[in-house]
Formats: sequence, structure tokens, C-alpha cells
Amino acid sequence: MTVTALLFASYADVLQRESIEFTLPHGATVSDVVSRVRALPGGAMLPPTPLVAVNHEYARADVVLSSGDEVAIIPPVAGG
Amino acid sequence: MTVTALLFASYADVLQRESIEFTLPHGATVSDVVSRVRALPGGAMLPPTPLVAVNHEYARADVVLSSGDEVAIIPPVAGG
Amino acid sequence: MRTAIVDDVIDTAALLDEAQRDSNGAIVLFVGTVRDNNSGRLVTGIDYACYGAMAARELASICAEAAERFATVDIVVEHRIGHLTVGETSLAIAVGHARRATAYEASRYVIEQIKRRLPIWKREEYTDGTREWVDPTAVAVVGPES
Amino acid sequence: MRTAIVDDVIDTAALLDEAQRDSNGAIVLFVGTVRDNNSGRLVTGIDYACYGAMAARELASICAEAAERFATVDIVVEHRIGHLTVGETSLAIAVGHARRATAYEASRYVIEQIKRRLPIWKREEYTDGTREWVDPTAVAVVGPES
Repeated sequence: MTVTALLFASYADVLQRESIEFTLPHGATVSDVVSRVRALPGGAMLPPTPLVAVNHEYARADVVLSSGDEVAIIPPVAGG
Repeated sequence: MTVTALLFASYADVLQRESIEFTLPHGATVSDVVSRVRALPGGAMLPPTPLVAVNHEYARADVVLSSGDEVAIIPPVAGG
Repeated sequence: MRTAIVDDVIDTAALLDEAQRDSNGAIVLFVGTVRDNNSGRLVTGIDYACYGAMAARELASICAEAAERFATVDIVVEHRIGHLTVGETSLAIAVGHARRATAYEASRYVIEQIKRRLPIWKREEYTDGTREWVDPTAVAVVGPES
Repeated sequence: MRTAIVDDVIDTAALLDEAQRDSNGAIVLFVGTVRDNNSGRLVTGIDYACYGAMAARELASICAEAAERFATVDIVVEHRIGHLTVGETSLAIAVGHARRATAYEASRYVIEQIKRRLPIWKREEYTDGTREWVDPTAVAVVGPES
């Protein structure tokens, strides 16, 4: 299956991209996506367990993904 | 000496006046003015120790007055 | 810092501007308005009366205390007196501060002190034509107090 | 109740009006502005970036929670994104309520949840020409946070 990872702000700068498509085995979880991102050049700067949202909603690392899911890796937020 | 007592809101309504001049002996205090007001028709509705201000500043009942002082008897405030 | 007892419409936007400063990151504006009900009775308007000279002095004191306690000079307060109809603004408090938490605290301090100390009284007018001085120290029968 | 992520100037006066209701006696407006300094560095402007679809959803959730928790539907929030200069308004939260204490509490709830959950990021621009993403989880070197 295919999922899209989204990167923002400092994460997008360091990894030099805003989205990445990954092909993953069925049963893959949020943490699998984080691991794949961390394996990319610059990915080591990600914290061990970054905030993640799946389809616009905060999600835990063990959430199992479905094909087409949008997995956003969220840097520390700074709204207001 | 002469002092002026001021009345406001419900107190002015009940006593049917907004200010009263009193001639008092030297050494008279805030509570003497309150007693004089309470002795007037309608004055019994004043609480035992109403809030009082002397010359625009809250003052205790035992404050000794000077001639010309403005003694305001303050109903429960309701600003805002 | 500026305080005033006014008898005309309060321009809340102007107060906001006045409390703004480039080194501030937060402004908290409190606006008090005339409610259409109180203690279960339907209100059509309120007459605000005040002890003018003392109210001006006391309001200035409250804001000077807040300025010192919360370390900001960006405090602007106007209290309106006279006859107000439902929905009109009787009070506006604008506080600017570098920190939002302190802006909220300073704002609360000013309104609570006003409610406790400012020599202003209100006479509510009801739909049945009667009117009555509000006594906040009396026990409320029904409904919240703003 | 209305929430929006906007890319144009926030009209705080309009938000105040929107949160007003004749049965309310209090409106608390929080305004967040771009400060000219942060952690001891001089700031000239801020770029606000956001995860648009999620930010809109999360902001609406925060306000729905506040509406239920504090029993008022009179909550209006706008967060601006894009490039803002010093003194400009990035965020406005207007809360109307019958009781002032609850209006303040609801306002605080909304701003604290925004600071914690809203997927918005800011890149500060400094007088020396450099710019940097703000990380509120990093230890502050100098100066308060708004």
C-alpha cells in the first residue's frame, strides 16, 4: 500500500521536501513511517517520537495505516 | 465645624436628598456623621456600618473629621 | 495608562490600539455590556450613576496598582455612566503585556477591583416599567451575575 | 461559534460584535500580536505556516470543546497565517458569556489549547537578516514568551 508523509517547517527544511510517498507492507504503522523518514538524509534530526497526525487527526505511534493515508509529522507547534 | 454628607443611589432615594450639611463638635468622627444621617426620616435603612469615603477616599468609622470635609456614604457599589 | 469615566459611547477598538505596543505580544480586552436580564427579570436598560470625583480617583488608583503589580503601563480603562440600553458597552478594560498569562491576570485584577471599589451604582429598568437599584451584596434569586 | 484560518488582516472589532449577545454581560477578547523581540533577539516579522486542513479542523475542535465546557456558543476565533510584521495581529479570540469569570476561563482554555495543539509554525525574521523556526519546546535563553 501507499501512504503520503507530510513534512512542515523545520522538518521540511532539513529534509528538503514537503511530502514523500512510501510503499509499505499491509499492517504498517505510524512508527514505520517515522522510521522511513528518519532513514532519509537529514532525518536523524527528528525526535525519537515526533507528534504525528493521520488524516488530520493526532495519532499514536502504533496506529495501523491504510492505503492512501496522509501521515503528517508535526514539529513543535507555535501558533498564537 | 461644618461637614457635608453626600448620599447616592438608593440612599439618596430613601432619604430624599443628595447632600446634607451638619454642624458638629470638634473631634467628631465618621461614625458621628453616620449616626446623624441614620436619625433622619428613612435613615434607619442604612446598614450599621456603611462604606464611607472622606474627601474621595475610603475611610474607617473612627476617622476624625475636619471642617469642610466631604463625607460620602457609599451604597453597595455596582460598577462594571 | 489612561482611565476615564465617560458619558458617551466607548470606542473599544481605540482602547485596543492604545494598549498595543511593539514589545507586547498579547492584549486582553474585557468588555462589560448591559444584559437583557438579571436575577430572572427582563431588563430594558440601566442608569449608571457615580460619585464622579471619587470614581475617577479610585479608577486611576486601581489601574496604577495593576500597572505596578503586573509590570505594564499598557492599561486603558473607560467606564460609561448615564443611561445605557441592552447590549451597550458600560465598561472596557484593555491590557497589553509581553506575556499573555500576565495580561489576563492584570485584566482580572482591574475588573474585580472595579466591582469591589468603584463608587458607581446601577438602576435597572424592567419590561414592566419598574426600576430598581442593583445591590450586588443582596442574595441573588435566579440567574448568574456578569 | 466560528473559527477560521485567514491570510488577511483580522478585524478584531468584527469579532467582538460577533461574540456579543443581549443575554451576555461580558466579552473577553484576546489579541496576539507580533512582538519586536524574542529570547533577546530583535524581530522584524514572522512567517506563519500551517497544515491547513488539519489546522482548520483542530481549531474548530478546540472551540467546540470550549463551547461545551463553558456553556456558550459565542466563541469566535481567527488565526492569521502568512507574513506578518511587528505589531500585527496573528490571533484573535472573542468569547461572550453571561458571567465574566467564565468568559475569562473559556478564553484562556482556547488560547492554551491553540498553543498546544494547533499545527501552526512560525519563522521569525531578525534584524540581522537571519530567520529561524520557533521551537517553543526549546529552553528559552532570555525574555518572556507571549
